[in-house]
Amino acid sequence: METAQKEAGIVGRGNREGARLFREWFEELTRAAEEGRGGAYVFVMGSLGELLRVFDLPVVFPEINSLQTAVRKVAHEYLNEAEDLGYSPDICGYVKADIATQHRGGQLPMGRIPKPSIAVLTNACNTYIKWAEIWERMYHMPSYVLDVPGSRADGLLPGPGDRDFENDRRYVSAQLRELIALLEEVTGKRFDVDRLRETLGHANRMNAGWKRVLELNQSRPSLFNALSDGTIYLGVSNGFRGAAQGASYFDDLVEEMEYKQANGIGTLVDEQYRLIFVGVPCYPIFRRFTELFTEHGGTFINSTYLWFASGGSNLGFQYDTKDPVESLAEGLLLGVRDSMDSMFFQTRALAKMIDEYAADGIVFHPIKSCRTVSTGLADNRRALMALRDIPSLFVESDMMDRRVVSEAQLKNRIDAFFEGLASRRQIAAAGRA
Amino acid sequence: MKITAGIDIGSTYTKAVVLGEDGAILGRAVEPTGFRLTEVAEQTLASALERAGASRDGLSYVVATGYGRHQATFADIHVTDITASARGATFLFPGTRTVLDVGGQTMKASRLGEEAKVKAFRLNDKCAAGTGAFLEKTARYMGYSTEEIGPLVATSKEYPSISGVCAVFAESEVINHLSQGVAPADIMHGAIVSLVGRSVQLMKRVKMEPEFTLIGGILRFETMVRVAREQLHAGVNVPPGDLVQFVSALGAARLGFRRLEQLARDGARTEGAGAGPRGAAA
Amino acid sequence: MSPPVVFPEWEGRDLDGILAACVDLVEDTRFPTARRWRDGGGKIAGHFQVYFPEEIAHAAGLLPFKVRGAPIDSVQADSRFGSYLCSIVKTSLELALSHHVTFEIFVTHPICDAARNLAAVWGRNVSYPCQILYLPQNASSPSAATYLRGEYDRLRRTIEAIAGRTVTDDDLRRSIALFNENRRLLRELYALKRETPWLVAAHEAYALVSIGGLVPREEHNVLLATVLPLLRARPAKQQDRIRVVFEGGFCEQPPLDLIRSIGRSCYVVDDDFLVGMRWIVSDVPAGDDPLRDLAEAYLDRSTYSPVQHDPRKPKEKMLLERVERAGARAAIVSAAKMCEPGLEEQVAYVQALDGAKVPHFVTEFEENMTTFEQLEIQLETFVENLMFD
Amino acid sequence: MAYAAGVDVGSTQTKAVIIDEAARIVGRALTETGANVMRAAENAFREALAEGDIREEEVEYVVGTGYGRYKVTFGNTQVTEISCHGRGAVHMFPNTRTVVDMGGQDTKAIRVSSRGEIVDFCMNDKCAAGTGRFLGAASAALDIPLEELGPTALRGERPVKISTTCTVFAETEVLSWLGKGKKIEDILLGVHQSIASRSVGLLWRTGIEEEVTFTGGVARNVAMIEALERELKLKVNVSEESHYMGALGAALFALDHILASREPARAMRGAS
Repeated sequence: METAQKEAGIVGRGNREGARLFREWFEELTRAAEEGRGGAYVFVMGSLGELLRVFDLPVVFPEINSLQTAVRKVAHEYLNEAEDLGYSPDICGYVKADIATQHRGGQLPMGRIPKPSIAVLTNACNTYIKWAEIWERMYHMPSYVLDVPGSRADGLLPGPGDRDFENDRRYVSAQLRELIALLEEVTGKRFDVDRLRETLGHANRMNAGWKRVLELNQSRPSLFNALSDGTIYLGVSNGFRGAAQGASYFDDLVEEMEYKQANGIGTLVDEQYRLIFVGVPCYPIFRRFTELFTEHGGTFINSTYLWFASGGSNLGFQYDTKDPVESLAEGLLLGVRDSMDSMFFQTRALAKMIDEYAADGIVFHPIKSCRTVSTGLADNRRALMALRDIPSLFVESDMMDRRVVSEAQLKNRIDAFFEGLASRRQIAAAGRA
Repeated sequence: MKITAGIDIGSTYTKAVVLGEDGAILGRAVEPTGFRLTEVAEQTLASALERAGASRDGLSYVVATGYGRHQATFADIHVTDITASARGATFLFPGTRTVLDVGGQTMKASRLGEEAKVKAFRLNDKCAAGTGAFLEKTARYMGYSTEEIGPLVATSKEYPSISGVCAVFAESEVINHLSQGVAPADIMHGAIVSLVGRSVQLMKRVKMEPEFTLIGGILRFETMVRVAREQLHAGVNVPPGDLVQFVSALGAARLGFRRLEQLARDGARTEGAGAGPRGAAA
Repeated sequence: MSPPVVFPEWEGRDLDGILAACVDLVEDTRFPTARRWRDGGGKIAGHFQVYFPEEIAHAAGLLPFKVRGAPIDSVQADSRFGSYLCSIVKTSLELALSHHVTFEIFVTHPICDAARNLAAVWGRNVSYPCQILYLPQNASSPSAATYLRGEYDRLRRTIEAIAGRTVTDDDLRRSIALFNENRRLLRELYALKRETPWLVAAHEAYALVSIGGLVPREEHNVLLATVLPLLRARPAKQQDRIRVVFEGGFCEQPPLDLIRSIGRSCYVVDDDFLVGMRWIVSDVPAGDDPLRDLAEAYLDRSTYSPVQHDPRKPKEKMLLERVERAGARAAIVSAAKMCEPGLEEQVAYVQALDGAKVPHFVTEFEENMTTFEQLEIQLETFVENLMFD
Repeated sequence: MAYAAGVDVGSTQTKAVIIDEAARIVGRALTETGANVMRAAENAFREALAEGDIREEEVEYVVGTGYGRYKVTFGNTQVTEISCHGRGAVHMFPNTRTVVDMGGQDTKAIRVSSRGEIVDFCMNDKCAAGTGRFLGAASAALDIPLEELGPTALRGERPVKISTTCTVFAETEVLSWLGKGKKIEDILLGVHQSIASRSVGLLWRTGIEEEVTFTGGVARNVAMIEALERELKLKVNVSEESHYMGALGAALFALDHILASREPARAMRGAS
């Protein structure tokens, strides 16, 4: 009896609480919009929520807003509006949905977002920069491109103390100081270093929790679906970075996963195939896309999405609160570099993931909208196939544009992939017998 | 009376119009284009002249347009069918500000300024899911001829969404709908709505203004015009009767008069300035 | 030691012969100059569009070679990429996979998301080093120059290891002087295009600039110095054509036939073709710290493109200035198919041109297009409606 | 004697194959898919029965494949045409390791094991550019019957470069080359080479391992075979039954099922 109650309270809590936090976040954004307060527009790869919270700026993630229009099946209306304004069908769907959102006065299915007082972005995706330039023209507000140099080549990973790392670190840290001065100007508030220490502390708990949650999914059966559940956790890690609620959420999530592990509660009743997902989800048919796999007993145990879209939180980086600004610079540099590596130089990391998570298959999902994530996937797949003997599926669609998402086409390829997995398993079993 | 001729050499049909100074259409002719473009242009012009009761020598100016315009070597100048159809559309409907031309493979939208000058224009240079060929393919797939599309769609009240970008892939959407038991009339209706949606989008890209004039082979489908009226929330001009196919030729003939006026105005200058429209096409 | 001559074909010919030789070289997808350089024992630093500090490679004795795709089929490269991608990234890799060109190092830049992926893909498919040179995207930050100097120093060390020799500040200063001369000659060519466009056809000017990325700058300088006076003395008459600016050639290059086609009906009085070669707009001072001088010139004495963020250079205003400075009557706003930054910038360009009442038309191109019907219809319509009164 | 059947419901055509216990083809049929997918599947099946002079009750197991595989309502199960083409190709040419299937709206590259299981596969996702449908469009534009395209192209000497492989623009492009005075055979050679080169691009994605077997409706086109071989620098296998490869593969999976149900120890492959 008692265990049943405990189980009901814990299992699924991350999804419930995630949904609640998301609603609260949008209520707050709607309030800010209605009161005419401006927000900070930021992006998932290097959001700097830790710093923006110090200035009490509501954080707006246009990427998340845009993907929500797809999940809620209205993305095409937004995309059409932006295309009517002259934006090409061939550019990022997130950008277009946001442009339409701006033209609608910030109105979204989830609520209303405030106008930007400032945009803070990194170069982790170059489209971030083009996007911010659109806001600059629209609102004449400042945007700050915090330039974070990434890996120069595969495996070239200089660390603290190395001359090339230090050149990068000095650059990032100098920019952070420029950004702080700009934030003081925009908000009219003095920078309070103690509050930064506090937000960094929250982020430390979140980073540690995120890393642990990912590791826990190595369990068999796996505890959560990296594609469906994982995206909810990801939302919290972005929206509540540097906030106490975010830190507690991840403490609770670790507890939930540890409980599920201890009690052998898997995400699927009958886990047949453990899969890795590479790319960005297919949001226009988000739920159905996952079902196309779970119908065959396949579940996603990890994904590169949970790495790069968490801005490198997966590393579990711990800020040194004694030297907050310098440490934030180092964390940002390492985190954003890792995000980029998980897109461009992902091959060895994927091989490691296959081993650690005992994966049966890997799904590459390049999308029309995003060159950053998609351009190199075919070659990464080729390189990975040379390293590991594992079945893989390569399917293209989109994260926003249902015009290039064909469910029938996807299903056909996914079915064939599982037919291959099944026959492979039978041959292996026959070989053992 | 001075007369001019406009010849529109399209990829399937070649059309010629002989126009009088007073704006009266004196003769017109249409022939299948085939592969010998220069000959068919000559021949079509001859037929139109015959109907007008005029001779080749009586023509003051000949303007060629359309896909094979460069092959009409005997023409005085040649212009694109975007330029020509703008003049043709305003000839028929003087209030025209936006022209939409949907053909078999291409879709063109243009916005006009004063004196029918094309101010902005856009072509679908990408996938052709939004062209007439898409409708014909869909119909053919379901076993209907092009002529049957109109009456068929007239019976439809509802329609499914057909959103595929690729015309060929759109077919698999059609198959899906069919196998789910959607009526062919409704599917065809959906295909037309999708096509009109794309047209309207192209028109928005040139910053469309009323009045709207629709031209091109697509006008064979009556529903197209009705759906366009609905989506534009405005009236739509459609050339009457079989004038539909002569809009560009008519515009070209009209441009001939415009050109004659210009020549009269500054006769001396034109000699060396062949780099005008003619040079453009050299 | 003077480097071997890799482009002798133009020598001893008259102006038309020289220009024909240049056009031939630009259209030769076997890249004979790179071959000859290697056959002479030389090493090559291949660098992707848009800008690269070629002086650093040159100072180490390497041939800096501008990788800008080619009008070829990317059969093997297609299999390395997703479907929704510009052509230049694919054909550039195809050149490497099919051994059209071989380098000692390949460098690309974070100009766009496709280009950064290109370095990674290239690195997995060839045996020589491939790197990303992180040119700053926060160009107006006071810390950018110091950072970029450090990044250039890293590049210098990398190239030294490949060249097997040190690169001294004196070496760098000599290279800077040579490239200053090159930039000066290119500015002269562009002045000629602007002031007397009937003396040089659009595609001829393009070819003259373009071969700079294929031959040693020493040779390019001699060629330009020879050609410029010949062009000025050309017996050509001014014709009644529209003066236009072409925007959209900063990365992927339109086929020469397309430029030829535009040149038949318009005078292209300014453009952004291969803008990286003309990125730095005035002489780089060769001072005590040449790397810093180069870094500062990149940031502070430079033109614009959709792939560099610098609030000091609002791109649409820069375009209006370009149109005005060139005395152009109209603009052709183009972009390579599937080029994300180019297509995004088009919207801002169009708004600005509309606002300034500059006639323009918007189009897309691809480097390996072979039929130009669509473009010609647009171009003709555009010209007709500007000239018809 | 028991029989097994495979019914391949494609976007334009529906094929049915019936095999005996020794996996010999005893009946086959091809019909247009048309508007009624279910009826097309039934018709093809019945025609194949008639050809083999077999009664419906004699067919123990039916596998549906192709886009309309779920519309084979009389079928016992469904297998994707990707698995079926792989299986059929290995049956016909046991050394097959790579299959290229060129159909109406997709081209597939499939890598298979010696037992016909799918190791890897790729298909064109973006659009139907460069698929067999392009040939249909070229045939319409030039007014040359589909069967004569290949032989005509083989007479070409200087292929033109086709820059769009978009099926709907095919007509415009082909006509524009005609307008420039190019010979029909050179245009058609260019068309074949451009499709072959796109298909080989897809094959590179899965990796190319010998032997290569070419299946699907387009495999009967001699010029396409030659263009593929040129691009691949390899000989490719082409079966007389290339058109029926998907249906044959489906029938083989059905036969697996029949045999497996007789000896419970032997598990059925693939189609679980």
